[in-house]
Amino acid sequence: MNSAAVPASPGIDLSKPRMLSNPKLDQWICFWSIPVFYVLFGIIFVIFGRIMPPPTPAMATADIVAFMTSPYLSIAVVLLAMSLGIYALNSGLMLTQMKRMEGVSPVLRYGYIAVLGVGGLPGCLFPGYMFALGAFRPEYDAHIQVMLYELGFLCFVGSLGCFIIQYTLFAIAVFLDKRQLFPKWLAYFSIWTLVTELVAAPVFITQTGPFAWDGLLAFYQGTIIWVAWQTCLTFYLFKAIKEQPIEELGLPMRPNEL
Amino acid sequence: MNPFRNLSLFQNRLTHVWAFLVATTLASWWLGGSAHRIMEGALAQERFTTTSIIIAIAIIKMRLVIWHFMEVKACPRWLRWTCDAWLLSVAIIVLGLYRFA
Amino acid sequence: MQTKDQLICLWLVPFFGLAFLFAFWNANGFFPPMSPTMTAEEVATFYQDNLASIRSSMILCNIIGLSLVPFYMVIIVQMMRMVHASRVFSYSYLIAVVNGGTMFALADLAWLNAAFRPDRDPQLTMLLNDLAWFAFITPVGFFIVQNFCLAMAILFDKSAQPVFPRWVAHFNIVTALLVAPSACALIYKTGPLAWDGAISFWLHMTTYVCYVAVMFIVTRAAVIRQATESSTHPQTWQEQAA
Amino acid sequence: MSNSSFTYEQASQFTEHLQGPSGSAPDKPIARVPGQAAMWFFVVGDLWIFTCYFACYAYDRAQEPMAFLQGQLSLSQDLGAFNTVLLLTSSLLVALCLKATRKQQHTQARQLLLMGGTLGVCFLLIKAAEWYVKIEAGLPVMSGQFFIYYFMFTGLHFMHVSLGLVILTLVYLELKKATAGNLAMVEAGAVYWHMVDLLWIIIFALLYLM
Repeated sequence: MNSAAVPASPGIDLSKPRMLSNPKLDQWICFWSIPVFYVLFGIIFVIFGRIMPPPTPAMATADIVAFMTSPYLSIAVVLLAMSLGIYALNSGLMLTQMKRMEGVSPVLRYGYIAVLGVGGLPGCLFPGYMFALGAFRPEYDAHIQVMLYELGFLCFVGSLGCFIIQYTLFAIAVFLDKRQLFPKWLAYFSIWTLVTELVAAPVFITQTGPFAWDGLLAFYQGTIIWVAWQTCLTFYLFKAIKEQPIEELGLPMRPNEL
Repeated sequence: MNPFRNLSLFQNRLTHVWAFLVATTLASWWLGGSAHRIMEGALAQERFTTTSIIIAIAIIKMRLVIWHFMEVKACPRWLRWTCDAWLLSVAIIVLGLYRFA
Repeated sequence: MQTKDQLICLWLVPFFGLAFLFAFWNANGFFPPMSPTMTAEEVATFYQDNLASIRSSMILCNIIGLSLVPFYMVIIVQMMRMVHASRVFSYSYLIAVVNGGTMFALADLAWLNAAFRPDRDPQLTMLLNDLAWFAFITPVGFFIVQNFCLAMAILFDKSAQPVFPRWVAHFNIVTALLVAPSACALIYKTGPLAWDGAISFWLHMTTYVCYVAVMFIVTRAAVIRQATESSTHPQTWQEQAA
Repeated sequence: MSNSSFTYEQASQFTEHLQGPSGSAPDKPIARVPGQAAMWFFVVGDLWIFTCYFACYAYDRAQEPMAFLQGQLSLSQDLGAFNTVLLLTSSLLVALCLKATRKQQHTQARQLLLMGGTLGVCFLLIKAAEWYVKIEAGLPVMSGQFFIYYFMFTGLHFMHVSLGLVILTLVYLELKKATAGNLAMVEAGAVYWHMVDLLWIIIFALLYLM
């Protein structure tokens, strides 16, 4: 890999005084955005929104209207709209570390960029807007409120495609990585995540039971496995940044290589 | 060329296991097929007996696959125990929930 | 020399920017924006009365909706010229740009859909209208992160000749902060934070237009500097290191 | 991985050990896991995830036994049993392939693997045909919980088999190279393929017979 020491070259001024005495500070900023993001995520979806754990699809209309018109729901979505972008930082860090893998061409990284560029919208922000719409205008007819409620939860629990490709690309990258930046079992772990995510596929056809959007399999199992996976991934990202040799930072980097 | 050369198929334990697995599959197939007959009476108790036998056969089959095909019988103790614990849990969970839930 | 294409992408900005301004000026109810306090019937009547202008403007917006993407890509290429420990901010910037662009496309499609069948149930027209305004005004999170990344990239730049001057970093942070309160348009129907209010709309739009104008000027300067530098200096870092 | 340094001499000792000197059971097991430890991590975890599905299935089945029984009767037990035999045979072939690999009979191993993989493909084709018939018969008939479980279980298993075929293909390519480092990979692939077999045995019992 890029084991060459940082060359003293006329284009680079290493002596610049800055808060940047830690050469990995950029990565650390992105790393610490991960816990920040997930704490916010919890505040938004669990405390304010009451979106997680989800209420049942088979709720009575009056209850749905009461859920949708809760003022806390709007606050949750405002926070979401302000902070969802942070996941771009998390993904950027992931890509930076994937770049270090050996025997992995950029193709997986580019796929990852594309998938993450799309992923958060159908699965997170769009459902948020559905809830915000209902909370914004309590005067909507009950049947419109019900539709918004369902659209919100179906998108929130049921949008799978982007994440499935994300887990696949990650698993392939870890399998091929000769450098073992992430342990092999994490790749297998992401296949479990993929499998448990797939089980959310029937949320669109059932209203009760384990495959409904509040179901034991479609929601709880998938969420538990995903949380465990995300925790392990975060831990290994931490390790990867910490153990990244200083010589590998910075140069040589080709200016046009993403 | 014969792909089975030098494998002494008929004295091979893998083949014996396989033959036993196929035989039990056919047996449980016959048992499960009798669901057609029980259907009318719908006797929960009788159905439970059949179900228990079918699950038991499946557990035995899985144990054989794990033991001989996956070679767990020669593995460290923790793996053998993990696999057996799993088999036992599947049996208890499935039959317990089916019977008492 | 990899600057000609960058300059082409840059010069698309004034062209499409004028088209955007025209589209918003042309559409009744967007400049100044319609009020969120309108009832469903009023919204429906509004669409019936202003069909031609809304449709023409929004179709124009639909066509040019993502025309600022090449501009942002020029900024990314300039970020790549900076001397960094990693590419982490470039990646994050790219993902944030993609997300922000998608939300604008969604807003535009919702407006067009509301205008497609003006005699439908007024509640549905209002729903589409609300969705469009939400998607247009409130997804500020991506803009914030995008600017944050650019600002950090500039502050972390170790080039002896900085690609962007340092004040651009501060400028990016300030614009992000000015735009941030617009997310509250999801709650308020009146006052400065409503989607037609002084902060959520006027400040947001003014900031954005100024932002694009200023970034256009500094990015152009950076590209031109790249052109002169690369004619005298080695092109790649490897060559530089050699 | 420490297993990649596992040599053929050790492998033949291991095989002898498995078989026993004269077919008898080994006195003391060797502390070794076939394939990669990571693969076993995956297999055990995957089995537990499936156990959660089975638990939900058993619970729901107990709630409305008649509806489930009716759904079950509309499946073809014969095709299911045939598919089971296919997978069992395929498993045997892959196990034999591993044996041949340990004896460094790479050509023979490839032949056996190819046959095993072909049976896997047959399994998928039959499964697809079964789905096709079911969907042609009309989805409204299959509105009950049972069919959601049916499609979920068989669908997930289908996915596992497809992944298994990809893995077998990789193993095949590895066997073509016939280098000494590939044994761990053949073992890992075999373990995965047997797990697919394992899952089908219990799914067959739960969905078709129970």
